[in-house]
Amino acid sequence: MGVEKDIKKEVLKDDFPGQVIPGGNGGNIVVGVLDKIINWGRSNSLWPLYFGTSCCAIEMMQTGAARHDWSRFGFEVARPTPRQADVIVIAGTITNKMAPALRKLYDQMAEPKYVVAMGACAISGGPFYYNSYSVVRGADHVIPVDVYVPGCPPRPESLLDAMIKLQKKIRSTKNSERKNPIDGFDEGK
Amino acid sequence: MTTTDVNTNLKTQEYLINMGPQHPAAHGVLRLILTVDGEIIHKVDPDLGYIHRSIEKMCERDTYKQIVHLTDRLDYLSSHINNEAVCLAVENALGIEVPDRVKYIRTIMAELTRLASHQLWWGVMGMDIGALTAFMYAFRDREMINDIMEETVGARLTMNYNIPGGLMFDIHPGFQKKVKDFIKHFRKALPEYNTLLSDNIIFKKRLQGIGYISKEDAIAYGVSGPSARGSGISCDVRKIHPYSAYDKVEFNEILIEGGDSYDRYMVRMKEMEESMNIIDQLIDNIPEGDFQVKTPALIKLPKGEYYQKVETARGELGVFIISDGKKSPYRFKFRSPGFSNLSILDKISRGHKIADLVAIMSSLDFVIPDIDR
Amino acid sequence: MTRTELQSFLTSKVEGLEFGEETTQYLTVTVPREKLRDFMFLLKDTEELAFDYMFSLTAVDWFPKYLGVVYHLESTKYRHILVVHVNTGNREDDISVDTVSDIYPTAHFHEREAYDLMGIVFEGHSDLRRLFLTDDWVGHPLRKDYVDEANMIVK
Amino acid sequence: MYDFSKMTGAIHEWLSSLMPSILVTTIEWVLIGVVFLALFAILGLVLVILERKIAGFFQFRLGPNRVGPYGMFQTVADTVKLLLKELVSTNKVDKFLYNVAPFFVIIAPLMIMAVIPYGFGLTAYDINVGLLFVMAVSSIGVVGILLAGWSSNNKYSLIGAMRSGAVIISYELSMGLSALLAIVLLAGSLNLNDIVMSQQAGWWLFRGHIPAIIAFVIYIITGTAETNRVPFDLTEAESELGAGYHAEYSGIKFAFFFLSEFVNMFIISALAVTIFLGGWLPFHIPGWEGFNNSMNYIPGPVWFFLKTGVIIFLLMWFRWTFPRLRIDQILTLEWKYLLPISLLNLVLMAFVVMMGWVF
Repeated sequence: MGVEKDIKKEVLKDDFPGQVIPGGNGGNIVVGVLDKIINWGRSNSLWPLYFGTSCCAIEMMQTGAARHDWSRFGFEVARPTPRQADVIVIAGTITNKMAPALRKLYDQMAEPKYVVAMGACAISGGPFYYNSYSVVRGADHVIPVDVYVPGCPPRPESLLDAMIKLQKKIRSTKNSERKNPIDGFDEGK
Repeated sequence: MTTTDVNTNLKTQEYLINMGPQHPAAHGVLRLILTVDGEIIHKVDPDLGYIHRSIEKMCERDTYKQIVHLTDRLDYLSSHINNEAVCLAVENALGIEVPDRVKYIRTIMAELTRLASHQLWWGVMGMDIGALTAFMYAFRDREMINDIMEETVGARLTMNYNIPGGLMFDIHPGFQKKVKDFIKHFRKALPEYNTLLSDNIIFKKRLQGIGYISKEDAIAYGVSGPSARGSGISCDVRKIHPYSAYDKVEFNEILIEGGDSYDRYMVRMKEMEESMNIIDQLIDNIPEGDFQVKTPALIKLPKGEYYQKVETARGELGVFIISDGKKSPYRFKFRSPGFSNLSILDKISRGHKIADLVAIMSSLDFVIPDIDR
Repeated sequence: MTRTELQSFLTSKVEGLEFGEETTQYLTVTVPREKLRDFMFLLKDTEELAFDYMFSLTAVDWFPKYLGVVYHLESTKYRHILVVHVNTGNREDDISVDTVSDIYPTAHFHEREAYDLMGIVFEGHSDLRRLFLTDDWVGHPLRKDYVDEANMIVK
Repeated sequence: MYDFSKMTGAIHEWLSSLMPSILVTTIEWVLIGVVFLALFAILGLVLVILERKIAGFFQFRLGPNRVGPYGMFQTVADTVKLLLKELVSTNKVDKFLYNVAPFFVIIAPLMIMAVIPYGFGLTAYDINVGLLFVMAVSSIGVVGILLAGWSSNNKYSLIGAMRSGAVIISYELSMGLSALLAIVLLAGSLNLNDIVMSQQAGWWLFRGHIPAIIAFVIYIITGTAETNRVPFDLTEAESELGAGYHAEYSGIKFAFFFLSEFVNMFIISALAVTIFLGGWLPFHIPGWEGFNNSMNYIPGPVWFFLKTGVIIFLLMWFRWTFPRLRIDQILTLEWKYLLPISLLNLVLMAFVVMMGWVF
């Protein structure tokens, strides 16, 4: 959207001297309402992909279990295949051997996709930061992460909180300006 | 029904299936390369290391007190017992005798951990076989243990409660009552488990006769824990080389002679009852006293080799320390129960179907970070 | 069998054994490399010994002399424990030890692990590949002189 | 009993008075199409949320309760999301078959829905071989599953699809041959409306003696297998095959598979109701005239959906209770137990009908 506006300004400059005030045909409202509907759907239907590697996976299961029950928010449809999942909850340590598989899974997921890094290991390598020869120091070395949940392992409540934060993040996106988070990731942007 | 007769005139082709490293039944990140013909498995080749976190290397640079927290992350379902193994090894090497109070509390906590682990295993086993509700039943009861842990230790899963020389801090005043409440509840809940799964005809059919381990094989492959006791081998470290307060309690070592998946399942189910019996005997008799012995801030083990066995929920965990007299060990080795149990997977799953492999893996109860270390 | 009985029994059967000090936790014996397989067969098949359960196999880097393997054996019948040490020639090129994976099948995986992390070559092992690390990994990380500047943040 | 054909007839006459007959037919087709598509979509939405709520009920959970009142709009949100999800596929898929497979899966239940009587005179396509049509068309669905598994170029999908093919084709035998034919013997017609009308004196489940009960039990078992639900869900057995035959589908294509599973469940239940439980006929107890008369005031479609709901609840109960069978056990169950039993049952039923032992 932003790009389009700029182009218009430039073209019109020669014909109409002075400032051009954009909008006014109702287009923004339509886009805004559409955005709201889309974001409402996307934020309320986050289907996680099974990705538990170690201890945090147990707390993730605990979150799905009766007491914490993330099905209340509609997160319980855990998909075993990346093609149908919306959010990948990285629960546990990522090792150098696992990293390509994680990247592959992420690439296989359909847009829009989100990533929650759960636990110290997924954030920074956690207890395995020093002296370990095989641990990736943080999942964001491999794929772009949306929400980080600290803890070793985090309590189920923290994971729920993270998922609600992710919902908020989704609700605040403008879909016309949204870019694929992986774009430029490999180049370090 | 171990193998299916295939018309030999029919030409079939073997193909490879890559199961994992992220697979719902892999209980983590185990990768199995299956050679299958149709659905019948000809070969299982485990590819490990997807969660190999170099814990043994890290131990060589940590002090003994720091090492304890790494063991939580090995077999995270029996984290307390892992801690205990390291602490016992260090205490024995230093010749420290811990007070009885510590021994009692350690034993109670270890049995609670074992219960929690077996509950989770039961739920996940149900899920693997396709009964999704079992999972929720198990986690309902597991939450109660987690509450006790949290109140006493401060963590739900990775407890880090043991330190060389005793415990990190004393138990919570309401600990005994809470544990008793839980035991009372779980004695009622365990029959529900049996109604839901153990007595279900489909469940029985899925497990009986699947994944047979003979007595000789189990010993030769180093299978330990409930998986070996399902083949009738007496291998309970708590009985054979008692540690902590296990020599002060009466309990049965569950032995079932059958050797198939259902027997391994039943061993664990009965072990839960035994764990409750052990806790019952100890919970009211926790002696007064200190909860730790003073140890030097920087422990240095005398030069030599030390080995300590404990019985985790999955089997025999060994801690092997080679010390050169410095503040960190020269070599630190974990003999993880899952690693040896995994080595028999190829042998027992040949000729079975893919669905059986899932059942067999469940019945052997793997925790992959424990295998990979 | 008690510790002393075990020691005297083994000395009478095999020559060239070196026993560890009296103070060690279990009876420890160092076997010459050439005699390892014969010794293991003896341990497993002799009626009085019946060491049928190998519960641990550890690779050790005795820097800077040689690499070593430590076998922990137990008899499920008599419940006595024996620790067997065996050492390679040096740390660089003479790093092979005979396999025991056909005697104790559990050693199959343990030997692959030892090969992967410590680089000990087990002669006669049917399937000696890396187990934990990727195939293109350089070096053996559990060795004392292992350095990996990219992956290891040393504290 | 209100005859819905009067209402539809009135609409038809009103349209005919306005425009030529070709146009009328076209408009009616479109109208019926729209109604059925709407029904299809609503069924999907309702059944999915129902399943998740019932799962919660069986598992001491609450189930979805944040999106809309009592979480009722949860599935709407899911649909919005699935519609807008990227459609990804690998390079190596068989493009044509891959894209066509979801339509096979979704068209079969849609076609069957046309012949089911929802009320008195409320059938879109009232043909005299209704039951035969149902059996024939329901086999098309499995073609879609096989195609999906084959064209995805994924071994898990292929195994899932092959399992599905084996299961559905075998279970169709018991279902059609015996469970349904047994009642056809009683009713003397293949027309679903006639079968419903023949139950005015009492539902076949109760009137048909023991053979009818056996037929009903077999029908429920085979019906569960036909819909690939637990304990027969090895098509997509999560713990074994990941997602099974639809592992490579995303977005709306996956939604088709997902929806069709639930609509198939509705159809299986609707057929059970039509054939064994008196379709849209109200619940009557012989001799209780007042009760029976008051029951008559509840319209037929309400009865129909109520009874269907009960059967659907039963199927969901299975799903959240039973473990999964293995492929060879499933086939053993069918070929060694269900098929002989149901054939015997058919003979028994013929005998019952011949002797006139029907209540």
